[in-house]
Amino acid sequence: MDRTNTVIAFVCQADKRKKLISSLKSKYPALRVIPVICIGKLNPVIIFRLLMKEARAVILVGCEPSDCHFREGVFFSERRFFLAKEVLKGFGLNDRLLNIIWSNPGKDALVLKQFETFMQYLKETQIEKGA
Amino acid sequence: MKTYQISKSQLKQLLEPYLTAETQLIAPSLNPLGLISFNKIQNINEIALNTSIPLKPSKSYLFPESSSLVQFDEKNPHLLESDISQKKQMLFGLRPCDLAAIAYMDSFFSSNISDHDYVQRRNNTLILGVACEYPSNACFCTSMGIQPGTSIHADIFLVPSGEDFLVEELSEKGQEYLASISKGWKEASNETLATQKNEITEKTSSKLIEKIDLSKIRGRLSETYNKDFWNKYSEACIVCGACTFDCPTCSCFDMNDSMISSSKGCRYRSWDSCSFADFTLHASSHNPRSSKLHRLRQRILHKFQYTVEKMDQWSCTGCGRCIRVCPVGINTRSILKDAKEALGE
Amino acid sequence: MDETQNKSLSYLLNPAHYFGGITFLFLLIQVFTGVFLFMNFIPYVSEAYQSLIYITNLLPYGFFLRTLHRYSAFGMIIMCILHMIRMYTTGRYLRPRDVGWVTGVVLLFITLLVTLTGFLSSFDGFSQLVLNGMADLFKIGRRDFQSLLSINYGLHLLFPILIFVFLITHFSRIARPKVFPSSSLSFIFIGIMIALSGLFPIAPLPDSPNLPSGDFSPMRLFIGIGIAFLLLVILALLPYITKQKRIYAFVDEARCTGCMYCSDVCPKKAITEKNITKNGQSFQVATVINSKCQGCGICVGACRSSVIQLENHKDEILLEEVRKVWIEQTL
Amino acid sequence: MINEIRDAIIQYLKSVMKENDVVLALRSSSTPGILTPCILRNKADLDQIEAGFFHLNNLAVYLSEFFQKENRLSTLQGYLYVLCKPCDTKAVTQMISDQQINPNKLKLVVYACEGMADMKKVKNEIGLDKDIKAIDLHLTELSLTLLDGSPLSIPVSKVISSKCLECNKEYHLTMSHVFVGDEKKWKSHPYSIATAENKVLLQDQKKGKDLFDQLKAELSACIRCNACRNVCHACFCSDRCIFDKPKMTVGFLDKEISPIDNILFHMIRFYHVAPNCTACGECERICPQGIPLSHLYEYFHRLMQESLDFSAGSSDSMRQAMLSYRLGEDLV
Repeated sequence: MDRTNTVIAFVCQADKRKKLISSLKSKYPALRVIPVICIGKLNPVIIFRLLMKEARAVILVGCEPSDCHFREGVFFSERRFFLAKEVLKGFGLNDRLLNIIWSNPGKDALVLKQFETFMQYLKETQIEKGA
Repeated sequence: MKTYQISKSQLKQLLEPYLTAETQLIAPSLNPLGLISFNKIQNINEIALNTSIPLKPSKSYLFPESSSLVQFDEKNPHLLESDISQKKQMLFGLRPCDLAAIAYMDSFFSSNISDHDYVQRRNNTLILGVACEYPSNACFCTSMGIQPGTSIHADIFLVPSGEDFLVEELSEKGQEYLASISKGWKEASNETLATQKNEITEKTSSKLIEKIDLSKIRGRLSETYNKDFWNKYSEACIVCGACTFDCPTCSCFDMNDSMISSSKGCRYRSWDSCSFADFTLHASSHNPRSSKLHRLRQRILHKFQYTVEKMDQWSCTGCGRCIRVCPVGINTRSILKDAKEALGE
Repeated sequence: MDETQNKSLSYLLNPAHYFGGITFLFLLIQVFTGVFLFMNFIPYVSEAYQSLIYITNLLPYGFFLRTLHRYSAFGMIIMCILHMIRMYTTGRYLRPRDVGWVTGVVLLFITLLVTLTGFLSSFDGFSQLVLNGMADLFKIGRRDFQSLLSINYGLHLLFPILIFVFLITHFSRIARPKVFPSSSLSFIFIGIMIALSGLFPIAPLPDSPNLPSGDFSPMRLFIGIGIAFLLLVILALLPYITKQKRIYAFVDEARCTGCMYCSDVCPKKAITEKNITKNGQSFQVATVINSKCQGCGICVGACRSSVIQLENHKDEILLEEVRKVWIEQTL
Repeated sequence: MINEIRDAIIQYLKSVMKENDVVLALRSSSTPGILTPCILRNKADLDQIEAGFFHLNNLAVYLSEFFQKENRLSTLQGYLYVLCKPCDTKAVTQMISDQQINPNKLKLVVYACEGMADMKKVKNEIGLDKDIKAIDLHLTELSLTLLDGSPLSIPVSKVISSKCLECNKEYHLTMSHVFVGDEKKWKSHPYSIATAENKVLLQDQKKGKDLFDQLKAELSACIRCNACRNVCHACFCSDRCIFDKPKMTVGFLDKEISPIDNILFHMIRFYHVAPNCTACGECERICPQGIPLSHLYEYFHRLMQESLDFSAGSSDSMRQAMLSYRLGEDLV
């Protein structure tokens, strides 16, 4: 298994979302699930390093901005991830490789569907990031 | 040692053998970003000889920016020796200041403890020097006792005279290489070579902006340790490291592990600079050279004092790159002049 | 217990998520049925029992209201206890959610008192026995304990108001209070209640209250209330007793540049600036107030030179986790 | 050579400088055409000050030395006068809003700047084989004497830096400052030939793979000398940078110098700098390898203005873009 086409999913631990996502591991061998307290904690510097070296795509699953346990914490990280995606675009990388899925307790089905479409997209597009 | 006189067309014959697949010819040429630099040459007419020396020295072909020394894998613990490219290479178009720098690097890397990585690359390299006719306004090689027209540190040394080149063999490697290709070349007498060399030396050193007589302060620079002329420069310095990375004799490196997985990785060595913040950072987070003054003074004293004490030679060849590259215009020559004045010379 | 329920029922139907909501639903049933009972109940010593008979025997659906009132009282207590157990098991009682826990315990205590006063004010056999006991204790004649009865009834009306007061603080501590259970769940529970009170109504009352024999010394009642109070006090102090493994952020002051990005971003305003002096010069650096910090780590995301880190969740460890997870897969 | 702006500045500073005030300005270094920042403490040295066409440096980066960093002079009793071009004032304002400088000990000396030289263009004019021995400005002509003594004169319009051609000749400062020179006359004829809005950037012409390949080729020349990081006023944690993390705490960013690591370095640097970059162009000017960093900072500067309508350095109280949010903007 070539390590550069792994997909790393950082999942916010609220509402036992980790179980939801890790149930997908059996379906996608390249998926790695890492629980974090809140995706606001993720410094995009780590995401850049992972995208350039360890992983092919990074998925962040976190609470919707209005629904985050830490109230306005995720608003700031929403702007940060926007800038992270723009930096990827500015450098010519495919900014869809950093995929952010907002979810809240009621939307588990929607989260799974977004996950599926993203993994499908990854299958079709071959690795063109030249990593 | 014989000397030949060859025309421009025969120069192609001299460089041709190194244009094959397994060998590479490195010479100054215009790079895509619009600067003159040492690049791999595809065909001969890319070479740009009539320019001042490239801003980035050819150091990265002998002592690369970062090279992986050892690869290791914890699961089956054996050290894979990283394969240094066995490519034979020719460095062409080096001026006397660069040649003296390579001589210093040779003595540095293969003195009592020889550096395997450097020595192997150096043995694969044939060095062709050229007399310098186009100095930059930062050059001060004459103050460091180097004549722009001649050098003894190359394998083969070319002296341009009008349209032709005088080719002088300086080492067995050069002689052996020339023997294999110099069929039908016209020999030239040593006198014409010597006069041509002196003529070039006069012409170029007249173009230099100034010549500083450093003989009196050789080895006495450490007395200027606490003088306050250093503040004038360290206040302007932004400790960036461009001067050290573009200096042909700066040989400091840093060792690190780049882990691919928690058990596999490689230990690589990459350039480091005494201006960087973590160059002398101790594990206790104490840094003996924390301020900019310490770092700037260390760079100058290493070049003009500590190598004189240890190896009895300057480790600066006056190529002027640190002056041309400095974003804030710190001039090593004016530091030396201030030091002379501070020592009362 | 939590995981299995999540898997079996979808999120909306799973009662475990709405214990609190169901308790509130029962409270509303109580208030709704209580208003009707209040209209027909006369709290005088002489007419109390008669009005009770009127409600259960004569008033159309009167017996239904009373049984519903009684059963949802039991339902409310059971759901409240289940809600507390779930909060305890999922660790939602620890600091900073302790205020919600304490008000919850107080609410439970008041509910118990309401049910007690409810039984006493119904003035049937059992309640008269207790009231007689109380009268002896307070040395007033057994006949005229009208004052006791009206106090009891008054309390029975006052306590629900108290409950609502505490509920306001209880709900305000939750970011998005799910006050009402999901519509499907509430219909289910109302249906159960109606079915129960329809199938097993309270037996119609005999004409005169049959006084059970023997005396009932109120001391046991007061001791019971005392013990319950003590238990609940211990329960209330639980979050402060348990040793909490809390995660704080901490700042490596040697490398902090004092730009205060972290304090702008902190949702709990737990980071302030502080001036430290090092060899004679004063710096501004960030510092974390541990009591306010909730360990969310959003400051870690905002810090440029990754100077602020959560205690044992450093960024470097995150990378090790990536590699560890990678190893697990290949083995 | 008469340079009336410089004399006006020196004359103003001489009149206003008190006992332990300090002046941060530029003076000539012995390399022709390049000025060296200097800290002048007494009136006698004021005559060394240079300004005008060769004022290339943005002195804002030294200010954090005065207030926050290790070897600082924050034991400064008097005032600090800083010689600023109008476009450098944005950098100072941004550093104040990032709490790297406290403005009450600071006084800016802004002057009527008619544009600055672009030494790369001067070098192209001379040719690669010759070099400058001395350089001077006579009104609209640059008069040079080359190494072999031959004189050469180049019109200023040929070597003025492209940044100045877009200068709309305005600046906004709330802190205490003084304007040397005739402000109305200076504002009367802005250059602004190519206004910033309709500038076509590399990211507009190329997308995806070939943009990545071009940037990768350019950035592979990078030797990671950190000059662009240390000269940038927005990269204010210069000696506590995430790339300088001491070995004991395992820094997760390697110091390897390879095309991929260079891209990672510049990606992270521009991610950090994008909100407070004022597009002063210093990083491209001083890059020893001549890497055209304007391809990157122009894109992020425009991005900040268009999508978050935040222009760095516009006000010293408003915090940078990443520290505020608007409800319902759902950017991602």
